[in-house]
Amino acid sequence: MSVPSSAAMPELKPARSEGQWAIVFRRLRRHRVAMFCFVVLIGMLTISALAPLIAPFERDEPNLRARFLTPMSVDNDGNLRLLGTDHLGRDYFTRLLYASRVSLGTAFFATFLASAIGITLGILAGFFGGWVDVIVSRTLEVIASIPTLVLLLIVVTVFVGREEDIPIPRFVTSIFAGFFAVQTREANIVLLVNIVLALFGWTVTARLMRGMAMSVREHIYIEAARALGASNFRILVRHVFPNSLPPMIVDFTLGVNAILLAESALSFLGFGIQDPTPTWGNMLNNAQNYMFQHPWMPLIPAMPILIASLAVNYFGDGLRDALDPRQRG
Amino acid sequence: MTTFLIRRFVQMFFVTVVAAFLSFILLYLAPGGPIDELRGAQRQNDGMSRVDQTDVQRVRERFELDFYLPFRFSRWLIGWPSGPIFGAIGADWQVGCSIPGQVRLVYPDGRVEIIEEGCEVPLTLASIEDRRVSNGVFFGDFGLSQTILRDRPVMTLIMSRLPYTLSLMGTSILLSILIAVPIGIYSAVRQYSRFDYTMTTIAFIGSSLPSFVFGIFAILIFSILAQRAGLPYLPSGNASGARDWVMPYFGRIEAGSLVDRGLRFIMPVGVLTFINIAGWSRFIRASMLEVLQQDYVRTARAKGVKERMVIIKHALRNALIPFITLLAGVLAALFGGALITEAVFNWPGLGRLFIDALGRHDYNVVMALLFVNVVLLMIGILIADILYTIVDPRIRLS
Amino acid sequence: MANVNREILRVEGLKTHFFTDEGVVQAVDGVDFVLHRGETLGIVGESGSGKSVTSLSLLRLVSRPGRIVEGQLLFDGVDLTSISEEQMRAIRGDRISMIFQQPTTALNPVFRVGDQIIETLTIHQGLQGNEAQQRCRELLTMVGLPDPERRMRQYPHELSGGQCQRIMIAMALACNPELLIADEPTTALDVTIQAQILDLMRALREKIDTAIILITHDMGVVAEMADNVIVMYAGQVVEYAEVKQLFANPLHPYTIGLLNSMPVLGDVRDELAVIPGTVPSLINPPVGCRFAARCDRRFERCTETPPMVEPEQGRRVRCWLYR
Amino acid sequence: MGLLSRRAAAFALLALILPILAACGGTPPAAEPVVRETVVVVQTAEPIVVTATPDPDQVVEPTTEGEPADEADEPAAAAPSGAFSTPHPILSDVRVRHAIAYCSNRPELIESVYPFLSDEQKEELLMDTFLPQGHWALATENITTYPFDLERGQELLEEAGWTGEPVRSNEDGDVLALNFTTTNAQFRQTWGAVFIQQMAACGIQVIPTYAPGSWWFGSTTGLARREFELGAFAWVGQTDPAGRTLYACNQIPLPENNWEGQNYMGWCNERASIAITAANNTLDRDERIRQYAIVQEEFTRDMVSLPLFNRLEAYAASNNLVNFRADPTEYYTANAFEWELSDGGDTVVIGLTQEPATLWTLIESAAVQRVVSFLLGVPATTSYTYDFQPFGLTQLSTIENGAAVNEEVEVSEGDTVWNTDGEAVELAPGVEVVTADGETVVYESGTLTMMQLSVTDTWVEGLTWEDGEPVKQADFELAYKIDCDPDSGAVTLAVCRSMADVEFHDDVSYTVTFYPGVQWPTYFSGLLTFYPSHLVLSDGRNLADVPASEWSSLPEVVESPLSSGPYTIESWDKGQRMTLRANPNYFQGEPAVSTIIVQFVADTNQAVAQLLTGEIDVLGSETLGAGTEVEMVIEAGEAGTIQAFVVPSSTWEHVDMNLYRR
Repeated sequence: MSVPSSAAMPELKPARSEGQWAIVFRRLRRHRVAMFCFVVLIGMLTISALAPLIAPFERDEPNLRARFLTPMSVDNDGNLRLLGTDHLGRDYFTRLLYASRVSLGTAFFATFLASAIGITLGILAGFFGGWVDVIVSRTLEVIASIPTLVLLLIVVTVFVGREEDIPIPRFVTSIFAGFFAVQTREANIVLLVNIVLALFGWTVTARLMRGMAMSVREHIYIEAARALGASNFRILVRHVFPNSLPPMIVDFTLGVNAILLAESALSFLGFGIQDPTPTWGNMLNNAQNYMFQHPWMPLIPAMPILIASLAVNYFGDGLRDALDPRQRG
Repeated sequence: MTTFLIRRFVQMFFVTVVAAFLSFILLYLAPGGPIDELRGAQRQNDGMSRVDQTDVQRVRERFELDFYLPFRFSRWLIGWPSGPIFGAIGADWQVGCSIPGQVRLVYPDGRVEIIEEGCEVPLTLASIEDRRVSNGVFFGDFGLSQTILRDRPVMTLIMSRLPYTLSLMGTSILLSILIAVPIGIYSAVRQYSRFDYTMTTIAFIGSSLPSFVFGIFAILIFSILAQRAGLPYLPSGNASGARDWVMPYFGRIEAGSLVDRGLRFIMPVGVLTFINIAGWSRFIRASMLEVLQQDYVRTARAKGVKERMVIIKHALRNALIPFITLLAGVLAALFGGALITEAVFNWPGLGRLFIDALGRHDYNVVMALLFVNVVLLMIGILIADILYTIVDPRIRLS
Repeated sequence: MANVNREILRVEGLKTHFFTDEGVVQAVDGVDFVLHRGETLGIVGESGSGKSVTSLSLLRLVSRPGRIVEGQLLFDGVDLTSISEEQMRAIRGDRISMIFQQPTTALNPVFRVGDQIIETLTIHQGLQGNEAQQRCRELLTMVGLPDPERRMRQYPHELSGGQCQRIMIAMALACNPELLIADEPTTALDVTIQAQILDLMRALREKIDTAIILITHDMGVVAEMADNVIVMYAGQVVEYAEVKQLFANPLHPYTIGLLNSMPVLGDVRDELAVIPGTVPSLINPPVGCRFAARCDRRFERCTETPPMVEPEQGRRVRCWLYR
Repeated sequence: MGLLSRRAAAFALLALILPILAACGGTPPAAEPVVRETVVVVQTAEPIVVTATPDPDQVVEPTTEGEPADEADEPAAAAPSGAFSTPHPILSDVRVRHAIAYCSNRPELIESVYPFLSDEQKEELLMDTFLPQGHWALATENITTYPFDLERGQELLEEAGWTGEPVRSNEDGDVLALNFTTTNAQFRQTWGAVFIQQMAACGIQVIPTYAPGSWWFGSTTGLARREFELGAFAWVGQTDPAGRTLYACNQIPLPENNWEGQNYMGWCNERASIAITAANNTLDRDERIRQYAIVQEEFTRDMVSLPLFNRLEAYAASNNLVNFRADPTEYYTANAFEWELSDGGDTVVIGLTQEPATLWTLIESAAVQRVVSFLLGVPATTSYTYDFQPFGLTQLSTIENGAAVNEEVEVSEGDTVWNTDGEAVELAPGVEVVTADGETVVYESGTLTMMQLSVTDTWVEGLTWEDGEPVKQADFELAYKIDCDPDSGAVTLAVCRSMADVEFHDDVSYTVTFYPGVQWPTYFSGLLTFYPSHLVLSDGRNLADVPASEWSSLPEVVESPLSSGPYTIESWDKGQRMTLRANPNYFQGEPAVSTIIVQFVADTNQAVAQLLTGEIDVLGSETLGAGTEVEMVIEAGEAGTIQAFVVPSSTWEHVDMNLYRR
């Protein structure tokens, strides 16, 4: 006795001719702050990708006669030091460029890895339930019950210095070295830190995904799909995963932020990726040793961390708004 | 309810033991440690302090390194094995190795290598009868500190730091809640207002830099630079002054007085609160936004409920439900302290103790702190679950 | 018009727009009607036609970014658009109350239903304690909930959808409102419960002399309940008629379409006749007749904006066909 | 539930085991037939000399100057058996090592870490051998020096067959690239970066690894396993040069000897090896100087370890503190009883990075503990400026002044002697000892002539405890009893075990007679100490009656010990500070500064901040370190905010070159 209408849609939703993603993109495009931040992020990624081309100096080239130069000063050879120099007279601007590659690369790669682990385990746990769920959930609880920083500390102490013993295929290391613009030898430890961060960063994603998968499982169309003879795997890939994607994307942006910070915190405690491989975190940590004499120093590496992190946060925020089905317009 | 509690306790028990065992293994796996330190001390020695096998053995004994790991763990956990069972059974059962055996491997190509393998002198139940052993963590005995406060009970050590961590964390958590909740609410109610944008930016900045950055900049600005400028300044660290000091315009401040302690409290609490507010206000805001869109809020308005009451009574109560999950960790945080902030401000709390213990291989102290942390976290989660059922009638413990 | 002096609500030129990033959504774009005491007015239309926004506008509950941009809402001679928020609040729940579509979500999950009813009584009538409890029990009994004592102590999730809707009705009627707005009160319920709720509402209408605005997309409900009907399409009123007239002789092609899509008992058609197309975007509504694109009787004139005409006494339609 | 949890545990364990397996090295050794022999465990941490000493003929450093080494081309042929027998393809060539030495500009390295020093000051830090400038055993003749000489270095490399730009390579196309391993301390990273640049200027590619100290100095990792090509670290120089375990042939860590020894380079120069052993087997200072000269001559010629420079140490004290004394080989609190405050103040606050674990000196040797213990006790001697001065003793108990006697004694089978492993054993066939004429022999039968040392320490009169009780003979007896009891928790008992007899004469003196063969180089610096035998514990027991095993947990011993030093413990707020008051009964008179507060500040930045804001008066080198803070302290000193003391420390940086590959 009712008029067939698009009852499930909110009142003012305009024509549904657009796909859901198109709507999201349209909304996101109009979110000015988010778009600005997106542009900033892309800009940072581009610059970091082009680091070797842009960098005015050698990454590790010290100049003992040009130490602690303040930004915009000119060194004894008449070269402009855009952002000054560090305690060895290495060019801050150059190192920041290379560092952005490692830091951003790590942030994105480790988060990606963590998300992959978290999504897989979360889906498996939520979808199959039973003993799979128990294993995943308990592992999660155990990992989550020990403070992350502590775990990281212990694990990094165990492995750093032995990274050559870790059986990572050479080609992986080479790819990494290329990706992060570091020497192959340095790539080992970068990769290690990435893996460690990922191994302890998946719990939130997994928990979220587990919940999503459970609710999606209950959803009617899964039943329908199963009735049509779809295999478990097919259901997972075709239904559960896409439906859980939007919150995952938001979670991803949060993860990127968290890893950026975790990397710096590790460096602060003297672990993590080591000089001379520059990262924003270890540059910041080095700089803070000199802050009483040169208070501007920690600001230089802190800025990109702040900017990248703000951009990621704002972008994630905008994305969340855009993905929110209740959001009007 | 009872079944739930029983099941939960069993679960908590297993998670706690597994987590403890895992940390235990990791801890002993970490490089460094007493034997390394001993050998380090021996480096380039003058002969008089030379360390020989019996010295090594004594250190191994003191740190219980001569036990096999599972026994070491069970001694820590329940104080067993502490000798032959009922004084007689299993006197020759091997639970460890006093002196590891050495095996010389001769390879066909003539290479020779000596490796440690097997056991030269086994550690039997009978031989550990005289050893000092704690009653086991399970019975509330955390044993003795090994390096931080050598041979004194870990409990003494923890109790000496606990008040500082509790006051620091308690105050900052309380302040954070008191500030973050209204900010979150107001941001949500006035979504996209100038206030909201400002708060969002501040919150993002708070979560965009590692905490030590705020700490060192606070010290730089409020202590060093302020003092250099002759302005009233905040002491850079410690929980109380070692002696009286003079603050410009205010005069003499007595060491250990309330004013002294209060001034030293400001920066660490401020930094921690700032960071907490950053995260929590966003959380409350998101949760509140979600709730404000709910039908029952509209119903409340349609009933003629005052807007203030709509927010405070109808929306907030619902918005705070997910916040409970966040607060589940508070109990553990209260105890665990803030690792980095305590270190930066030289706050004599448990967080700093933890880092110190980790660095100096005081396994008993590290494990005690980790263990209590895990237990408190579990309790926190349990309380949160129970709290849920109180706050949200839809949830039942089953 | 016999009951001129019994007029309770006069809506004139109501326009409620939503100011979104994408543009101004003209959700309600010129709605006029008059409502008398004791009268039941049905508002029908598809989703997105603006009927719910109209009802929320009456209570000034349109949330940002929407706002009433034009028009008068004369309630008992007072223009609701010009009074203060505090005055408006005093009217809500007291003289005008509302029932929502999803009874289960419209009740606050963390409070006992009794308390939620009593809250209304406390706000508007100052009832407290036993007095309020007593009144609450009466209300629950009135809406046909047995064992009111127990119900009062229950939480919404412990009740079925129908029971929740009864609670909602009890809450809405707590202060004997002069106007009751029911926004799809039965949509979320299953069919047997729907009938019960409608019966209840009918019974209560007899009992307390209140005007009702019944918003629904269900023509059956309208037929059963309403005295007069407004058909809305794309933010505008396209037809106004007495209910019998409307069913007997619908004028606007959209109304005709709506009626055709209504299943008839005993009819075993696989599919109902569906009006092709969708409601147009309200950001840039089409020039001329807004229904033109979907109308099977459109002609050149439809590109011009049709005025409201009154082809018969008490009957209005917005269509060039009746010019 | 139980079952499921077991599964969870198994899963967790699996997750844990995987990385462990990974850490243990991916590739297990090929499954070759291996002969297993069980080795008798040697009771010392010294190398297994008899069974595992590499044959000198095979392992002796194969090259001398002017004789090019071609092992790089045919390593297999020249390889003796055993691990680390493959000469390093690059570093085994002495010309390359010399080139590295010539290519390194050490003043520039110093400049990188201590830019504020004048050229003369930098000169003072430079080291040419393994002894610092001014050390009594430093050789000046016959040693090879390596001033910075880029051309010379490049010539040597060309000569050795390494050519090309920018990175040299040899005929086979092998690149002249070396791994450089050190700790991640910023100080090392700083000069490391410059070192890498200097090598690059010579065409040597140096690839750095900055590992955590826990790995680099771990007992089974890094340095101890010789996992490096070029490795940088520091030794702490001492008044006694020692050095046998660093440079003797039998001190090369190898898998064959269970990695004993500290000759990480694998340097076996027979002449040097004999000389260093001899130098450490005599108490005659002239003879020692002679032997050390030989070692230094060979050491610098072979250039297996490039000495760089002494570090700087900084101390800071507030302006009003008078008589603060900073010294490379003595703690700054050693003269705390002489401190005064020029502005009439009464309190000095000392900042310490760490809290002492205990105040019982016997069981703890950390620097922070020593800093505090100087305030609470009377040391027998002080060790300012690389030498010893009597303090609690009336004089150094040397052979020269007759306080000690080193006599030849005849020993025969059954006598207890001190063997070369540092054990007191009964003389029996097979025991290896050093005879009176300095030769190492394996005893077979008959009698041997060995040196026997006996030392009489005489303490000053008038030592009293804080409660006014004078120090007496029973106090020394108690200290001897406790300190030499294995249950006390003492780190090492080597000295105790070497004592054949102790005779107490009166309240201030005693004679210690060692076993034949014991020749401690620092025998004269006081052998025993004293404990308050009159102390009654809170539980009513007498301290003298408490067994040694309980001492480490007695608050009266470890937390608030009875002081005989210039200060007494008033309170100890765990984790925060210790408050000490001047001791009126101190034998040198009551100190001028009435209160010393020891404040524990873990974080260096925080410590510096407290120094700058005037919360802390004194920061020692253990807090200020050798790195970035030194400059800060100097600047503050120049600005007049504080008194800055910068002294060359006894710690010296060097680069070891591993001559062999595994």
